[in-house]
Amino acid sequence: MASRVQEEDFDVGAEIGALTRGRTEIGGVAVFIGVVRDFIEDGTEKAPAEIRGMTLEHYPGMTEKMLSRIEEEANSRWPLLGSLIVHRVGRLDPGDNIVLVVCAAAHREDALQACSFLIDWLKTKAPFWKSEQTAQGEKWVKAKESDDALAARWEEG
Amino acid sequence: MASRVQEEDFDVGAEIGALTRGRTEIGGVAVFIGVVRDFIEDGTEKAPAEIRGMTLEHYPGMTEKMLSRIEEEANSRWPLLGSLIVHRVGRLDPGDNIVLVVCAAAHREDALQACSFLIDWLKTKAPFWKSEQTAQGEKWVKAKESDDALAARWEEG
Amino acid sequence: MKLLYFAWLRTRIGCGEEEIDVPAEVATVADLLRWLEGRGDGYAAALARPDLVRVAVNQEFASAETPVTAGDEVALFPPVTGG
Amino acid sequence: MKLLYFAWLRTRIGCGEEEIDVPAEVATVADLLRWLEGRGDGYAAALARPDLVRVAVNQEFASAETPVTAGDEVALFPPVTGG
Repeated sequence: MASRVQEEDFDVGAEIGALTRGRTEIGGVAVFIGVVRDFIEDGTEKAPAEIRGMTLEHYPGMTEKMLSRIEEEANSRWPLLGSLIVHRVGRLDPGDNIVLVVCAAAHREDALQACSFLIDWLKTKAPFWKSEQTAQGEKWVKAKESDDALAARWEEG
Repeated sequence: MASRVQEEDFDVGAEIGALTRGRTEIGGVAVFIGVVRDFIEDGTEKAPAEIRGMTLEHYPGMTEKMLSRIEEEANSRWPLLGSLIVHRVGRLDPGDNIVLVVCAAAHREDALQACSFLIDWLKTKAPFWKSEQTAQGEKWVKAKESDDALAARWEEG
Repeated sequence: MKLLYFAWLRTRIGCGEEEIDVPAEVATVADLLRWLEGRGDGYAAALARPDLVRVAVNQEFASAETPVTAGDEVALFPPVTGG
Repeated sequence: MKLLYFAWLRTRIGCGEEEIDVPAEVATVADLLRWLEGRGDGYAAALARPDLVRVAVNQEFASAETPVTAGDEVALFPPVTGG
């Protein structure tokens, strides 16, 4: 179990390898990689605006705490044999990696569900904010209701 | 869209990179890697038996056809911007990679769902058979009802 | 007819592939399985649990009623266990 | 009290972090937001849409009723958009 916030890019193959190497009790590894898209998909815009770059701000201290807590929650819900969250901050270009989530388990369904859960919760509970650079200038990204709906799937009760 | 059957190992990072590099319309990439576990989890066994290795047999010709068809089905159900299935055959050791599924989409939920669908269908519709080597000798793996149940989630009607 | 056997059907029958002249009265997958069972102990052992035998005709999953003809490629195998 | 502002709350208020002596009658998050709104145009603009303002007290998500005291770290920010 590990989570990191960093400016540098991450190497997906190396991160997965470090988590799984020599761990022969692992049967399945689920991975999600979030990437900077080059268009805004704001429901209110007529045509998608071209994104030239993005800046990710976060709340140092609270971010790390929330990532650990979300990861603990995933590990309490599914029998994971390994998990990792890496989230980048700072200036990013289209095509750049933003976030990496890796979950390893004996059974594929546990790994896949935990991975899906982690990215949904991270999107609504971890203090990161994106601002996008377009030809019209810089603009803070609005939170999406669809993200709340996806995260709510995992609420108990 | 691509699927391959091969004896050689695959490089997860390189495969993901080849699928996504320069594709700035991609927002999320979901990946599943199946790995050889070192114990048998046959519900009828008292204690898990140690697996020393595994041999994967397949039906050349039909396998490739089924993989393409499953991948086409995923692409028809979700708006994917890229997909890949790589399945190994032949002799494998504990910890070795068996299968790689990669799905890229503008939105994370499409990528994650398509990835989950592909691995579920592949497990029940693609002609591969595993035999496991243990101290007690070689034994063909039995199909799991739980795999049928997972695949059935995606049936329509 | 080209017959292919995989996994434990292959090991019980003792070969992976054979060309057989099948009698004219073998018109469906069900007919073929019945006829094969009579070909010897290996076949009988391999086909003893019909619920565990899957069939593909010309590389498409088939049912008991699927027709078979002389030029077909027919494969017999257990439920798949890849992935 | 240590106050932190993120994203557009930071840009509207014009700073990311400040130490403020808050009057004794400010006992909850709701009190604090009301009091901050009166501190100037930047604050009023930042806090004009209370439905878009989230608060954390000592790095834990807080509600309007959450108590605040002089030694606390209180952060104001919009709904999160990472991942």
